[in-house]
Amino acid sequence: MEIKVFFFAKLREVFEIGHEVIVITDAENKVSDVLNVLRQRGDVWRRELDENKSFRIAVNQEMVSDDVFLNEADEVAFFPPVTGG
Amino acid sequence: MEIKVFFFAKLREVFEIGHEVIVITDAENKVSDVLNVLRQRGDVWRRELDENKSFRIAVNQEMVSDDVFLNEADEVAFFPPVTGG
Amino acid sequence: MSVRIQTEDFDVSQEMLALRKKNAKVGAVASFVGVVRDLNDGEDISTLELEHYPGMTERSLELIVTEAKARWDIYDALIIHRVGVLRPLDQIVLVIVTSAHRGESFKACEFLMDYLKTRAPFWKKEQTSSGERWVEARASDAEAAERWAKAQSK
Amino acid sequence: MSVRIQTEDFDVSQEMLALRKKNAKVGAVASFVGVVRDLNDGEDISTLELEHYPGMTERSLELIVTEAKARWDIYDALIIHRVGVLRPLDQIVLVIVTSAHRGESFKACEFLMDYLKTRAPFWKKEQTSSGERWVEARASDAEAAERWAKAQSK
Repeated sequence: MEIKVFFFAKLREVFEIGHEVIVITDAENKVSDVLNVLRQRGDVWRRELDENKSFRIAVNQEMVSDDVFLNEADEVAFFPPVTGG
Repeated sequence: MEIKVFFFAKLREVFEIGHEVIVITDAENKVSDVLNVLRQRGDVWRRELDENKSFRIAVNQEMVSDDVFLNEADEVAFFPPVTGG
Repeated sequence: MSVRIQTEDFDVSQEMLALRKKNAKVGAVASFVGVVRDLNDGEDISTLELEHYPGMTERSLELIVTEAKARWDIYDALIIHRVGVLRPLDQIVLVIVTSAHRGESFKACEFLMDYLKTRAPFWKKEQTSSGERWVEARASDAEAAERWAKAQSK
Repeated sequence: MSVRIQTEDFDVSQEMLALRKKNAKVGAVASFVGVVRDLNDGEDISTLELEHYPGMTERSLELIVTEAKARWDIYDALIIHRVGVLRPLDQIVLVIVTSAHRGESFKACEFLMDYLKTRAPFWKKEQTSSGERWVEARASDAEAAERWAKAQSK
């Protein structure tokens, strides 16, 4: 299924992309599966999305953990801890 | 000695006076002595300045208790608990 | 001047700007405005008259500001309190506190209001539909001030 | 509308008046303004760029306002957050809360700021004399938000 993926702030800059569509199989239906696809690109992807990095995940504009299930056309975003205000 | 006495808010209204000079002897040199002079007037004075009433006392513009000593020309004020803000 | 007693209204934005202009290190501006309500203790309010003790008012407020500055790492504080006759929706009091980070300005601002409510010599008289009455001090205000005496400064 | 994301500046007095006008029962108006400082972590700041996640930003702020209204007896709340390029002394964020008595508006206002700081998707990038850098999240902000999760509502 197709998942819309967004990157913000430092992740957007380092990955040099703000938005893309990732295709995962129906068996791969968790945020962690999307993360695996991205990490397999190696280099900055593996580094910035490492488990020890404190990035945040939002699914359909709500912050979640990486074991959340996904549905077709869901919107997944990866970004650093927020610093507004 | 002469003591300048001020009344504010409800006390000023009930006593129908905002400011007067009270003369006390040098032996009578506490706020409580001024209070006694006022209470001896009876009526509203005795009622409003009764020990059980929650009026406040300031000497030279600082809130104090009634056992504070006074000096010539001190400014003593009696008023209800404050309600600004 | 950190303390003003006046009959005229005040403009919050203007006062904030004046306070901030002095210092480009300010990152946080906490403020409080007290407003005349059209209803108090179940009675309709038509006007509110504010009496104060000239001289002692300024002194007590300056002492309170000094105490806030000693307790918290703040840059500046302003208190404006109106006196005279006010009407529902009118602004009564303004407190502004500036600091580098928000925690300090929030705490100092609430502290200033709680102490003002119990220590500054102002008295309110309300005109209601059933006549006039002096506003009674609230036990909750004494308790709010009491907290700070007990609390650690931070 | 209780939440606005905009590039333009805001006027605190105007926003307060708009919020209060709706309700003559308002007795207390607590507010907070966040300001760009000319120095952060020892570096001179020339500009600050604010990025956000359109859609999620509004949603998360509205959720925070809803939570504040459920926790405290407040009348209304407003959050304005600017995005884009800002400079030292510029206003970044405004939170205003109205209530009958001051305790509720103070608490709700600080709560809104603490939650905004940890839950709303904004990111700051600073231009300093030694180049640009993304601002790092502060542990103290996470702790400030944590307090409210533990605290009783009043």
